[in-house]
Order: sequence, then structure tokens, then C-alpha cells
Amino acid sequence: MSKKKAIIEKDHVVIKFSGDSGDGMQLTGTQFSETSALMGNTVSTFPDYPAEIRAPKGTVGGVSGFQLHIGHEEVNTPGDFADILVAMNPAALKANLRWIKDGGIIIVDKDSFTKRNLDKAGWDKNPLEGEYLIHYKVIAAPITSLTQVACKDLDLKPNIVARSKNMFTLGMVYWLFSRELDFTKEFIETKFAKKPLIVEANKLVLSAGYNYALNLQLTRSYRVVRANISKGTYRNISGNTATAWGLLAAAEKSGLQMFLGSYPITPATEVLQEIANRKDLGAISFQAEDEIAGIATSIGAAFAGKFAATSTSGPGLALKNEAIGLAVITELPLVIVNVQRGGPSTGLPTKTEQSDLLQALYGRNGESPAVVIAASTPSNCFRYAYNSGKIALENMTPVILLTDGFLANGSRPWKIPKMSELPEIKHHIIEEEEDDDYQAYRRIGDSMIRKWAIPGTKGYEHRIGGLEKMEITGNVSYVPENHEVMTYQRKQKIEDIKKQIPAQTIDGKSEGDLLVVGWGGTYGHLVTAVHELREEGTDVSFTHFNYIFPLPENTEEVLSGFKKIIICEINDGQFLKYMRSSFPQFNYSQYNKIQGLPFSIVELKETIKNNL
Amino acid sequence: MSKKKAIIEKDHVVIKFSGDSGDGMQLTGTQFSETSALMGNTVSTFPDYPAEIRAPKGTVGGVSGFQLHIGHEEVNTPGDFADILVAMNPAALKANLRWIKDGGIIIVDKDSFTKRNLDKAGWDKNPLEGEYLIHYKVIAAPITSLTQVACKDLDLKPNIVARSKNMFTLGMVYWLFSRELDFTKEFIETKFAKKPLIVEANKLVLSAGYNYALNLQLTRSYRVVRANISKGTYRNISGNTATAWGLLAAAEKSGLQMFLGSYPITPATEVLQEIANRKDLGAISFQAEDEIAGIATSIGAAFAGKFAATSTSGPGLALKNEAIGLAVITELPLVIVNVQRGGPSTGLPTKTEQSDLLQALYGRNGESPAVVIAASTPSNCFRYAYNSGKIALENMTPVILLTDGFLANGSRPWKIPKMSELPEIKHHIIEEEEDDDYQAYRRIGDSMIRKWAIPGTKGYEHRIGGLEKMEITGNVSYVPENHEVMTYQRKQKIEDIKKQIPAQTIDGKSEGDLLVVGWGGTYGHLVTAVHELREEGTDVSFTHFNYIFPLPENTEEVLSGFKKIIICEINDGQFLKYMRSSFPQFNYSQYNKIQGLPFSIVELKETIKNNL
Amino acid sequence: MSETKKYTFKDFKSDQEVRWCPGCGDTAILNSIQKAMAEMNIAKEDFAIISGIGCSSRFPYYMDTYGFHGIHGRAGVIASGVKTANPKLSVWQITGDGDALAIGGNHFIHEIRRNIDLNVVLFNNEIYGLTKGQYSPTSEYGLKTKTSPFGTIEKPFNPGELVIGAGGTFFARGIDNNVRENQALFMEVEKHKGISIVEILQNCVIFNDGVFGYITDKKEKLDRQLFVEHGKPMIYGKEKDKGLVLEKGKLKIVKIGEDGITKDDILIHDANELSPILHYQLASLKAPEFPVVLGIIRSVELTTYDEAVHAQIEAIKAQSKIKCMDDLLHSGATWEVE
Amino acid sequence: MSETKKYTFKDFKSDQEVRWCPGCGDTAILNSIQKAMAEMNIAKEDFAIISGIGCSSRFPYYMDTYGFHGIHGRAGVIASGVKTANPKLSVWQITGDGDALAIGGNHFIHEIRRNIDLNVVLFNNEIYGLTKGQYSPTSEYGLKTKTSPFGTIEKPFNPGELVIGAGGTFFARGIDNNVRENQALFMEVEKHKGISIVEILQNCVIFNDGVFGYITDKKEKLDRQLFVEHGKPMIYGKEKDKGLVLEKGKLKIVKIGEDGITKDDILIHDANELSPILHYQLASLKAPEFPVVLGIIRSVELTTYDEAVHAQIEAIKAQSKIKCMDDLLHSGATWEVE
Ligand SMILES: Cc1ncc(C[n+]2csc(CCOP(=O)(O)OP(=O)(O)O)c2C)c(N)n1
Ligand SMILES: Cc1ncc(C[n+]2csc(CCOP(=O)(O)OP(=O)(O)O)c2C)c(N)n1
Ligand code: SF4
Ligand code: SF4
Ligand SMILES: [Mg+2]
Ligand SMILES: [Mg+2]
Repeated sequence: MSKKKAIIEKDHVVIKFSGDSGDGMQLTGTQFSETSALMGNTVSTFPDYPAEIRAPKGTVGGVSGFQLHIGHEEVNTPGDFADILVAMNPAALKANLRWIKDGGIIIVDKDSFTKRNLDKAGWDKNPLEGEYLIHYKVIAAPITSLTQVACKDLDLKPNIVARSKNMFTLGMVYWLFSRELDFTKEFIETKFAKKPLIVEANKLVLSAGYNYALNLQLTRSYRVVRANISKGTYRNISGNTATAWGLLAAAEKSGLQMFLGSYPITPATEVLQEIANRKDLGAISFQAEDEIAGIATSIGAAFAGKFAATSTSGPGLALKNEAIGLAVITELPLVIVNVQRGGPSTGLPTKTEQSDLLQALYGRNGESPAVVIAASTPSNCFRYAYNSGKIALENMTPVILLTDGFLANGSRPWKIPKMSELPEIKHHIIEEEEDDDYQAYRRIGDSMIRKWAIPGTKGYEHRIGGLEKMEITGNVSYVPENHEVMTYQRKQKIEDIKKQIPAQTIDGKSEGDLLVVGWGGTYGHLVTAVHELREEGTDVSFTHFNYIFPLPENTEEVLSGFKKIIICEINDGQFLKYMRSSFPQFNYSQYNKIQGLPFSIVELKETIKNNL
Repeated sequence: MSKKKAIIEKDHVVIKFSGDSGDGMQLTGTQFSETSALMGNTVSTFPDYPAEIRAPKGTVGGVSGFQLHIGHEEVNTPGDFADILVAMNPAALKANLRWIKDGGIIIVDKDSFTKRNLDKAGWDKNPLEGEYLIHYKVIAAPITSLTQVACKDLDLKPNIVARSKNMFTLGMVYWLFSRELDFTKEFIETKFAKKPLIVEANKLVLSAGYNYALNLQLTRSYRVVRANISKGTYRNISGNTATAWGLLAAAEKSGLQMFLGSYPITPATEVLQEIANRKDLGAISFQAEDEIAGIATSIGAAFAGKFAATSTSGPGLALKNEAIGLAVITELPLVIVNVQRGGPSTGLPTKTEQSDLLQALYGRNGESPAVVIAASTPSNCFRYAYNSGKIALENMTPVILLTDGFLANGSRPWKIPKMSELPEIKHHIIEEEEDDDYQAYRRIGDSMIRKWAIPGTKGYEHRIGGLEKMEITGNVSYVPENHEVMTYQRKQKIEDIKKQIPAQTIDGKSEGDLLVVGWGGTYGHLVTAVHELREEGTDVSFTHFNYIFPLPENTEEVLSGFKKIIICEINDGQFLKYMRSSFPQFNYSQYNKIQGLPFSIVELKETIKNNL
Repeated sequence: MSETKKYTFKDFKSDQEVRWCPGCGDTAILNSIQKAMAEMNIAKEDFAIISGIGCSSRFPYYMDTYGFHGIHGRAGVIASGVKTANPKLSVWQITGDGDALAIGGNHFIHEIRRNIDLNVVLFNNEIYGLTKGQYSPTSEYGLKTKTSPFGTIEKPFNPGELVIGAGGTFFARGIDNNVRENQALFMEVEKHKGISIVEILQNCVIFNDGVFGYITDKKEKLDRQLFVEHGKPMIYGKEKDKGLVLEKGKLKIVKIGEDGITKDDILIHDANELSPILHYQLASLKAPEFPVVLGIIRSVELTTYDEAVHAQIEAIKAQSKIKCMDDLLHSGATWEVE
Repeated sequence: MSETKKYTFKDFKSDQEVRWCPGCGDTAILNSIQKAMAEMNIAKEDFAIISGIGCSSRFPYYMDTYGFHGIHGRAGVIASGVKTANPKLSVWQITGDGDALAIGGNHFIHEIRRNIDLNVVLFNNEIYGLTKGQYSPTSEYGLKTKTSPFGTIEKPFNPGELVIGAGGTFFARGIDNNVRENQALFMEVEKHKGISIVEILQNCVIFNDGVFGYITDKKEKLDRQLFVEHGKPMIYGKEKDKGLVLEKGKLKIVKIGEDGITKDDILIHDANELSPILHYQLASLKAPEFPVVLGIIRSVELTTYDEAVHAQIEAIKAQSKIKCMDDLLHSGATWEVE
């Protein structure tokens, strides 16, 4: 490892690992991103699974990818186009060619470019031959065979050995970036702790890949300078894990047991899985028979004094709408996590979209206000899940937390917070003998919040339910005027939450020609596009919404500084509709993409420029 | 019957019959309104049921009422306040006193004002004694005892006789309005055809009441001059019956069999009941196990080539939202009738509200556009149900028809249309060998409409479903750009419907200071208030929406003639939100009532004046 | 949980006026439950009564306990949530034939499958009362109702069969007006660990009056009802001379004293038998060929879901290294930036 | 309906590539259905294949018939709508253990109760395949999955028991790879008038591989499977020496040749018996104590809902004075204004 390298310094690099579902690309990508983070780079990643569980091997439909973006300043997206593509077979090359930068590096497993595989992938002829890939730097390594060579002394069957060929590639890429192998070696040791031969094989192959690249000096290698990252302990976290953990953290902080009633649905299932795994923290997960049972068991648990949540995606939210109304009128705390995906109907279940916003705001019968909050990065799913819990418990209200497929599956290094530093969460559970004139719907002080008397507490027996209730007593009431009073109390309760959320901030000047507006999962792309434009001298400001309903108190003020406002969304303009009806006085335009994909920086920059 | 009467001519009169649930007030009211209509008056009626099936006898909660408004010009509402109140017991008087005009007539059954009944109704002392009712003309007749007297010669038990005391009251009121008894006598004969003694009793009591009033000349009597009603055959029809019949008419006109999958829910159940009754017209009613099954069986039936509909109220619509999305993406014709009631959650199930508008527009996951139409009078539920069917079938789309509790239960005389005069309805069922290159999602001509190939038709086997589909072929597709194409095709299809609906009209001048805007079930009250104001010299225009999504093409034009627009709704401003986001340029204000009750003319007039 | 005191049934009456129709069977059931609860030695605050929507589902309002009037069909899942959250509560699910078996049918079979320790009282009036008289999934074939003006064409469910098909551990049947018997029954229901389903045949005087008249007929009921008791022979009849025996695996009526049959030949009821085969048959017996079986038809004990949830949590807690959120946050791969 | 022609199974293959995992049991089931349909003498256009969501529910895409890939859990109700709308179609509902028994459980028991003439193929892999491996309502107690990392604590449904509890008229069971047997089975399914439920034990090679391995084990399967045939004695075993008898109403295994048992003592399978008692027991038998019963366990015929709907319409049509909308509009009280 002593030969001198020609090293190119880069601000940021995008790498995409791709191969068959079975090729271990997710693991490879994760290892590379964690190692990069460990070595001080910023990282943003996004996996790209096939729609089928196991699409036929070697076909384009079966390609699994993992894209990552590392930088020495903050990177906020996994990147539009790849500087480096790893393609473990012809199908992976086919599927990803349109996503490589001109002049980018392509690493392929030469051994896999057989006639049969080329056919399956739909290549007329071998793209490695002739001038087809002339605009790229192609590194065609015999990965499959060198993997076998590396393990020839081990007593392992060839098909077992073949499974570690992803380590060969990883080794090559590590060399390209002058990465150390230790982190991954440790990982291998833990992962296969019970199978020493496999540990050996993987480590051998990893080194073999590294050495292969080293020896051939195939190309110059890269360096992405360490980022100036704030001190602390870090970990990688995906949006869904962050959401689950944010809920668990809210439970712990409030001193309540966590209860999640849920039904599996892509791309939200991992929230349930994470919480099912946390029996050690006392979390109860109830895998219900459907989404309605998911939310209704949670409502029951909330009635019984738990910190209750339910998790789903669009079609499941549609099924929960009726029961959300019950939580609204019974004024019980509840978090409804909705991981948005492409619709309508089953739509594009594995793809991302922001098209459940109006459903979250309005998808219920009657005047039925519930808080709506949206996370905007994989890691801040933690914060917004936590805050959703806080708002639900402190205000006795259901809160809908919107994330999306892009956030859910994407991951980012994340500075681990200390529980002691998170804001307090108070709940309104009434203690025995605390109140000798308890009434189920009496409001606390000036607020619209009612107390939470839970079964088992002596002296506060009472009945709640879905029928309109008399103010204060909570008894069933058909009195016309009372219905109006209660409707406005429920509305006021949500409006009061404005005072509990942070003011909306502007990234850039607070006055100008154009304000770019986003909400939820598009943050990374929007902020990157805006920053790049500003660096290029374009004067544009940006504001991104996490608190959707109620909106921050200063929203109108923020918007009023600009001649034009462009709202960018991965849908057909739902936030635009909402903003128009909330603040009709402003001049809005819109940019929308409905392809099941996140924005690209390129298109955003162009759009923004066109709007100036 | 020869004595001369002092007759007061009236433009219109409001009468309210009220009594215990068992007192037959609904029947009494219906008889009076049909007789009035027969004699040439315009009529509008509204029943007012207790929330409980059988609330305890004699209590305020158990009072059942029937209000009707007759006029010699068009009457559009059942009236705010009653000129005449019939109260069969103390509870009925208690419940309705606030709804009688000053100086109005109160007819009570003196016999029922016993200590026990007064107690049950919560009267401290007998209101018939002393000066309590000094502002009204009270006719305290011994109705119970005179009913028994009238039947003393019949071989009937007193408790059976007592059941006909409503006929005594009806007789009295007939005298007050110089009505003939024939229509009701005929009715009695048909209704009790198998029980001649009962026929006899009812007829005797009816005449006894009439004669009692005649002989006592209790007050001067009224005349409401014949209205100038257009020639034709008329019948009374309630909103729910009109809705059911409108659907049945659309089925007949399109040549398709009717299929209704539904689950009972107040106040929509009668739609199902009416259709269940129409086996003679070949209608299939499927009483499903829940609302989801209701719509899903209908979607199945639509796939199989039926004219399919489903009916429900708010909480049920919430449950159907997911499946509506399936109808959107499979582009099948389907009518979803939603009879709105007070919410949120179970809310006020027997009361009216307009609070499902946003749910109808937006309550689904993904970008999922469906047509939304609202009926505005009990009888025009027929027309809008018919048109919903026409639009659904002609455009291969789900249509949501909104009515409400007020329309559903209210009734109006209605000029019976001739089937031959209703507009044609074409459907797109493909005939065998009609198309030799059928593709499930190929559009017809320039439109966005696809053909309807139904199982059993040779040569057009194809698969549809909830996953995004490739344009033209309809195969499952994850291609990003295709998703956008299909999203816009679905959107365009709905926008195209603009060309099929009538232009929005203005009642009054097309320019001015104030435009009153309403939609759906508030029409009667709004138009009355506006007309009265105009007669009183206030310059105000009015436009009422039935086509909600898409809006009529000239909507913007209509709105643009006014300095100010006031949107009046029985909710917290849902149409306002929608109009603001559709036409943000206008200056809107709002008037809302959320009491489970329709507007009153008085409050509307005041509001409108305050807005000038 | 709090100490219990001696109650009378009046302690269980809330301040809300009972608003069922005069004569409705619901009132009698309310009385028997209030009486039973007063005897259960459970503190009032430890009862949670959960219902869906329907006439019967108004029940919680009349009870001075914790109560939740849910949404239609969801009584079972709300109750499942309450019990799973807090197994110490005595959770009662009050539901109708529409609420539990039409819209709520799925939750019904799943709560049974999970064997959550709930006490479920199914008010079966074979009609939708609250919506004013449409047929329900238990309405007799051919019944004319507002939505079946020409008679239904749907076979009804037999709730007992469904309970057993879903793996139920407890099924009992009663009749609304048998307040004393029902009171005793509800005491047993509370004692049974696991989900207890009690079907009460309930007369809706308004929309389905007399539907159980054949069975409850004062004069004939001894011939038409068979009260089963665990460990006792299944004998019934005005003369206590009829009984059940098994023939080729099927139940059959015999007459004591005829064909040499004696009391000893009559089958002894074993409610605690794990196999549900006989219980299924008992639940199925239909008038007029057979008497209708009342009482506890099946009562076996298996681990309950709510118990298992908490036991699993305790077991994992004891063995996991992760004790709090900070531990979790630092678990797995992490790195320091200095 | 159109004339039929002679088909081969290839006529039933659509142009869409089959995208199940290599080795997935779904493919074998697809083959056997395609083969069976080719023999049914039903025109291709008269098949409507309706599914929900799940791996198994992708099925319609692979069939060159009319097909509808519905939404999760709603296969049964969409199919009910199709069949009720047009009873002439041969309607097949393809569903998974999650689709039919978790989210779709209510529709499942109601379509059975109504006895709609549907052919329901339940692909039971005891797991949620499409969402990548969570336990389902048929997963074995204790199974470790992504959502039950420490083992489930829920008792599974036995689909056969549930079918019978809901009043089912037909229940059969098969194993995915028995293409020939299944083909024959599907022919019978089509013939049965009324709802036919066929549970196919289906191996999910990815998330629950080998779950039926004990039963399908090549060497032992003759001892672990019992194929029942109507009218034949229920004998099984490598040596065809084991059989079922009834003892006090319960099934019991005996050995022919031992304790004086002969072939004639073995119970004859009567699939057509109206009483479901024995069928229930057959469906319940569990390995390892008992063999798993395959084949048609129950097949009785009762009026179907779809038939009755149309019969009732025809009857009322014949007797009603209202023949068209104009008649209806003028029915009841009307008056003339001149
Ligand atoms: C989602 C929803 N669907 C329908 C209804 C209307 N609904 C209320 S109660 C009921 C049926 C009641 O029947 P059952 O459960 O047997 O109760 P009963 O009134 O007979 O006691 C129906 C259909 C509703 N409230 N909510
Ligand atoms: C309303 C809704 N909820 C949840 C899902 C997610 N989902 C899709 S398939 C499935 C379960 C599939 O299991 P099963 O029916 O057994 O089919 P298999 O994949 O095992 O063949 C789930 C939970 C969905 N698509 N829609
Ligand atoms: S309608 Fe029937 S079930 Fe409902 S309260 Fe009245 S009698 Fe009871
Ligand atoms: S995940 Fe399982 S059920 Fe789904 S296709 Fe693969 S093997 Fe079959
Ligand atoms: Mg009922
Ligand atoms: Mg499965």
C-alpha cells in the first residue's frame, strides 16, 4: 500500500452501487457510507429497491441499488447523478446508465457480461465492447473470478464464496477513496460471528478488491476532505427508524408506556418493526388485523393512559380517517404516522410522493381538526416524531406526522442526542384526589385542553364517545348552540398550538423577488438547489415547512417579503392549494413532479431560475 | 259547514305539528301538506325526529315534529318560525315554544296537560293557566276526550281509539284552512283497507275535529291563495327518495341494470331502502357487511357492467375513501351518494351539516380526482342523482353526490318528469368485435375516456387494478414519466367534464356590491333571504353551486362582477377554502352556522345586510 | 388498583336517563350486569365498558364506570387496546349483532383468535335497531325488514358457531329477561380468563318484536330451552324427561323412560373440554327440532394475549442490554467526531 | 355467454412475465389453475379473476382472462359484486392469508355466510410475503418474524374451522406443488354451486421457507397426509394401514390389523353430509399427532345468494304493477295541476 497515488480532491462525490437483489448492494452501500462518515465526511444515502420481492435474476426489474453522496460540506441529498457507478451485472448497468454523470467512472464485474446475462438485461450487444461507453471511464474487473481466487484456500463451496463478491467491489471503492478497511472488517466479524469461515472469506475478498485496485492503479483516486462536523457521537439512521425512535423517546420522556397499533404496509412497515423490537424499552406493539384495528386499539390504549401511536401509508390512512375523527372528538392524545407513497389507490407503493397532505388535513367527516406535522430529512424524523408526541400529549389531540418513502428509506449520519437535553413532555393524567370536581370536558385554565382521567383511577369514572358532547360535562348533547361551541373549542385547541411551535425561518434574505417554498421530504433537494444558486450569484430565498397545521404564527410575515412565491412539491400542488386558501393575497406559482421520484437539483435550479 | 267564516288571506303560512313519537305527527303533517299541494299551494316540509328510537313518552327528548310551509308563491324552506303550532302534549309545547311567531296560534290537547305530563316535560306550572302564553292565541281543545266521544258507538278499545286523535287535530287545522277532507279520507281508506273499523274511527274523528273548529269558530280562518303552479302531475318527494329514484332513472335511461351496494346509516338509509324495494325495476341491492363492502361490491358490479352506486353518510364516506381511489385509478363508473350529517365522528347523526365537502374533494391518498356534485332541494336530488349517473357512465369516473340530512328528510311537491324527456345517457360498453385492437387504457378520440369491456365479452380479456398502469395498455408500470402522464390524464378527464355541465347562473344582477354564494342544501334558505331582501329594496345577487368539482367554466366570470362575495355554509367554511384556493383573487367573507340546523331566513337577511 | 368496597347495583347507575324504548330487552340486561358487577369484588374504577354504535351500544352511558362509546363496529378493537394496555382492568365489550357481526365481524374473530381477556356481551336482537329496522347478519332467513321488503336471502350466522370456528375459549348464551340467570352468568364471565363471548337473545320491541317468542313462550319454554351446567346431565323438558345423547358423533334427543333410556344414559356437559366438537353442536342446536341451549356451553382456559404481551416484555427487559433510550441511541454502529 | 372452444393451458397465459420469486409455490398453483381452466369447458371471456393485494394477489395479471387486482383485503367483496351482478361468470377469488384472513377477514366470513357462488383460492403461506415477512393470522404460535422478533403470541386461525364456523358449504385443502391433484381439485371447485374455499398450503421460499416441510417431506408424507375422497374410507400411511374412526364423537387414528381393526372399520368420508361436525374435525386435524387432511373435506349444496337475488327480482317483476320508471314516478299519491 505504499505506491503513491494521484489524488483528486473533490467537494462531494456521488456513488451508486447496483446489482441483483441478491448481490448485497444495500450492505455494501451502508458500509461505504458509514466508513465515510466515520472518516469525517457528510453523507446522504438512498436505497432503490425493485418493486418485486425477488424479480427474476439478471433482469432490469430485479436491480437493487444504493446511492450515496459524500461531501466535505453538508450534503442534503443522495445526489442527482452518480460520479461512480458500480454495476454488478449487465442489468444494473442498463438500469442506471441514465443516472451517471458524463465522464463518470463505471465499475463492472466483467465476468457477469455473458451472453445470457446480456440477453436478460435486454442488451443487443455487449456494451463493454466497442465505443458504447466512450464517455465514461470503465473499469471492467473480473470480480467473480478474482473473488473465487481470493478464497481458493478456504474450505467453502463456490456458491458461498460468490456471495462475498460485493466485498471485492467495496474493497476497490475503498481504495479509490483511500478509506480504511477496519470498520468494515469489524462489521464482518460481528455480523458473521458464528461463521468464522465466512468472516475469513469476506475479509480476504475485501482486501483482494482493495489490492486489485491498488496494483492496477486503474485511475486516479479521490479525496473528499473531512467536513467540519460538530463534535459528538454519530450514527447512521434511516427515516423510519428515526420515526420509531422519536416516538419511543417521547414515551420515555413523558414517563408513559409506548403503545403502537399498526398493520404492515410499504413503506411504513419498519416503524412497526422497530417498535416490535423494543420490548426491552417496554413498548407494546399490537400487530392488528387491519389499519382500522391499528388505530382503534391505539385509541383504546390512549384511553387507558398509554402514549399511543399508529403507523401507516396512504391507503391505510384512508382507512383510518373515520377513527381519527373519534380521536378528535374524544380529545385523546394519539400520533398517526403516515409514510407517503405514490398514489392514487395502490399506486406506486415503493415510490415516494407528497400526495397525502390534503387527506391528512381534510380526509374526515365533519369539522374535524387534527394537527399535521411533516418531517423533512431522514434523521429529523426523530425530532418531528418526538414533537408530535409532545404536542399530542400536551394538548390532548391526535397529531398526524407525515413522512414519505424517500425519507423513510433514506439515511443520514446523525448526531445522537442526549435524552436529558430533549424538551420536557408533560401529560395531563389526573392523579387520584387531585380534583374533586372533575368533569370530563372541563378545560384546563384558559386553554382548550381537558384532563386525562384513566380507567383504574378512583373517583373519575366517566364516559366518552363519538357523539357530540355537552361542554364541560361531556354528556351527550343535541343542543344546537352547544355543537357550535364544541366545534369552535376543538378548532381553538389546535390554533393554540401555534404558540408551542417555532417561528418559521427564512434561509436567505427576508425580502426579495422570489421565495422558494417547500414542505416535508423535499428539504434536502430544495436547500441544495437554493444554496447552489446563491453561490452562483442568484438571489433567492427559501423557507421550508414542518408545521403544516397549524402553520407557524409568522407565516404570513415570512411570505409577505417576496414578489413571487414558488411552491415546489412532489404532487400536483396540494400545499399550494392549502397556502392559497390560507393566504390568498400572495402571488404563488408552483413546481410539481409526480414521478415517484424526488426532485433533482438540476431541474429545481432551472425552474427557480425560470421563475426569476 | 255553512257558517260564514272570517277569512284572512295569507301569502304563506308555517305550521308545525308536534307530539310524542307515537302521536302520528309525521302522518298528520304529510296529509296536510299533500292536501295543500293538491289545492294548489306550494309546499315545503321538514320532519324533526327525536334522536332516540323511542325516547321516554311525554319527555322533551321524545317529541316528534313535522313543520310545513305553504304559500301562494314558491316557498323554498319549511320556514323559520311557525304561525301555527299543534302541540299534542306539554313536552311538545315546551320543545317548540321558541319556534312560534309572536301572536301565533297554538293548538293544544287540553286533556294531556295533567300534572304527570307537565312534570315529565319539565313545566313548573301549567302554561295554559295564567298569563304565560299571553302573546299567543291558544286553542286548548279537549282532543283526547272528544276523540273518544266521536267513537263511542264503535266497538273499539279506548287505547285503539286514542291512536286516531291526530285526526282530530288534522280536522281542526283543515277547518282553519278551509281544506277538503276527501283526500285524507281516501288515504285512510287505502291505508287501513283491511281494518274497516279503524277506517271508520279515523274518518269520524277527522270530521269531529273539523266540526269542533267550525262550531266554535275559535278564530278566524286562513286562506293561502292558489299558487301559479305550472301544469302537470305532481307528487310529494323527499330527498332520499328522489336520490334513489334519480339513480334508478339513470339506470333505465342508460339501459343498464342498477346495482347498489350499501350499509345502513342515518340519514342515508332510505336510499338503500328505496332501491331494495325496486326489484320490480330489476334493481339489485346488496346490503353489505360494512361501508367498505358496500363500495367494493359496487366496484365489482361496475367492472361487470352494471350501473353501480353506493350510499352512505360522513363516517361511512370516511371508510369508503380508500376504495374510491380504486374506482379513480381503474376508471370505472360509480356514483357515491353521501348524505351529510353533523360531525366529527358520530357527531349529531340525525342533524344536518355540510361538513363533508373537503372530505369528498380530498379524502383519499394520492392525486385522486373524482367528480363532486351537490343537490340543493329535496326534489332536485332526483336531477342531480340522475346527472351523477350520466356523468359517471359517460366519463368512466366515480362521482360523489352530496346531499344532507335536511334535504334527505325534507320533502317538496314535485312535478313528475317524463322519462322520455330526460337527457340521453350513453355508456361505453364495448360490443363484441367492435374494436379489433382493444387496449384497456386507450382513450376514446380526444377525450380521456376509456372503453368499458365487461367480463363475458369475447376478445377483450384484460386486467385492471390499483397499481399505476402504463398508458394505453393498462399494464402495471413503474416508469416514472408514465406516472406523471397518467396522473394528468386522470386530472384532465375530470376537467373535461366542465364542458358537459351547465354554466353557473346568477339570481339577480350580474354586477354589484355583494354576491351571496351557497352550495348544496342551503339553496331554499338562501334564495328566500335574497329574494325577500330584494323585495325590500336591497340590491344583492345570489349564485348557488351544484357542480362543485369541476366548477362550471364561467365561475370566475360570475364571481368577478362583485366587490364582495359572502359564502354561506352549514360548516366552518369548507367551500370558502375551496373557492379561495380556486380563485384567490376575490374578496370573500363568510357566514357559517354549525348547529345541526339549517339557516334561518332572519339570520341570513341580517348577515347579508351587515355585509353591505 | 384500588381497594374494593361493598357495592349495590345502584352504585353502577350513572346520572344519565336510560333512553331505550319501553320494554326493550336492553334494560333487563343492564340490570343484570349492574347487579353482577356489584358482587364481583372489583373496584368500580377498574371497570372499563366499551361499546360500538347501536341501541345496545348506548350501554356505557348508563354505567357509573369508565366507559367508551366508540364507533360502529370497533368496540372489539378499542376494547382490545384498553385491555392490552392495562390487563388489570375488567374490560367489558358491549355490542350488537350489527356492531359485532356485520361491520365489526373481523375484529370479533380476531379478538377471539388472540384470546384477549375481554368480557363480550353480544346483544343479539337479529336486527339493526338504531337505524330503525334493517336485517342483520343474524336475521332469520326470509325475514321481511325495511331493506328486505320481500324477505332476506341470506343465511344468518350462528354466533356460537362463529366463536368456535375462530378458536373461542368461552361461549355462553342467555335470554334478556332472565335477569337472575344472567347475573350468575356474568359472574362466571368475569371469572373466565380469556375472551368470553356471551350471546344474549334480546327482544327489540319495535323492529323485531317476538322474534324469540317461540323459545321464550311461558308455557312451552321448558321444552324449548336447555340450560346446560358443567358436570350435569343435559336434561330438559317440562317433565325433565328429555335429554341429549351422542349417536355416531351427533347429538340426538332421547326420552328418559323410553327405549330403555335412563338418566345415566344422558350426556354429562363438559364445558371445560378442550375439544370444541360437542360445544359446537350444542351451540348449533336449533328450534323447533331441538331445544335452544342456554348457559355456559364452552369454557376452557388458554394463555391470554394481554398476559403474554406483558410477560414477553418483562422477559426481554430482563435479558436485554438496552435499558433506556440513551442505550438504544448508542446501540449498534456509532462513531465519534472530535 | 359465448360458445366455448377447446383450450390448452397456454391459452390462459397472459403476456405478462411471471414475477414471483424463483421457487415460490404461487407458480405451481398458477399452472394447476391454468390447466384446470383449459378443461372446464368455459369460454375464456367468462372467467373473472379477482384478487386483493399480496404476492399471491398478482395472480390475475398472469391470466389471459378478465381480471381485477383489487385493494388489500377486498378481493372477496369485489368478487361478490361481480358474481352478484352477473351470475353467469365463473368468478375466482385469489387471495392470501393476510388478504383473506387479516384485513379481509370480515368479507371472508360474510361471503361464506351468503354462499355466493365463488371459487376462492386461499394461498396460505402463513406469512405476509409482499411486505417482506411479517407474521399473519395463520402463522404458527411462536413464529419469529420481522414483527415478532421474539416469537408471536397469537394463536393462528385454522381456515377450515373458520369456514365451517361461518357456515361454509365447501372446503378443500391442497399443497402448492401437487399440480395434478390440484388441477383435479379445481375442476371440482368449479362444479360446486355455492362458495368453494380451497386452502392451498403454499411455500414462501423467502420469508417462511419450509414451513410445510414436515408435511411435504418426500419420505414421510404418506404418513403425514391424508387425502380424503367422498365415499372412500379415510385410510393413509406408507403401508396404507392407518385410518380414522370415531370414538365418543371424536376422530381417532387406528391401525388396520391391530386390535382387530379391519378396513371395514374405517370411517367412510362423506363430504356431502349437511352436518359439518365431522368436516370440522377433519379440517382441524394437526400434525404431528394427526395427518393433515387434503382434498375435499366438505361439499354440500344450498341455494346461492347470486341465484336468489335474481330469482327474487324475477318473481317481483312478474307480480308488480310497476314495470318502468314512469310507472314508479306516478305510483302512490299524485295530483294534477291544470
Ligand atoms: C360507520 C358507520 N356505519 C353505519 C352506522 C349506522 N349504524 C349505527 S348502529 C347500526 C346497526 C346497529 O345494529 P346492532 O349493532 O345490532 O345494534 P342494535 O341497535 O340492534 O342494538 C348501524 C348500521 C354508523 N353509525 N357508522
Ligand atoms: C390497505 C393496505 N394495507 C396494507 C397493505 C400492505 N400489504 C400488501 S400485501 C400485504 C399482506 C400480504 O400477505 P398475504 O395476503 O398473505 O399475501 P402474500 O404476499 O403472502 O401472498 C400487506 C400487509 C396494503 N397494500 N394496503
Ligand atoms: S329500537 Fe329495539 S333495540 Fe333499540 S331501544 Fe328500541 S326496542 Fe331496544
Ligand atoms: S416473497 Fe414468498 S410468497 Fe412472495 S413471491 Fe417470493 S416466495 Fe412467493
Ligand atoms: Mg341488533
Ligand atoms: Mg401470505
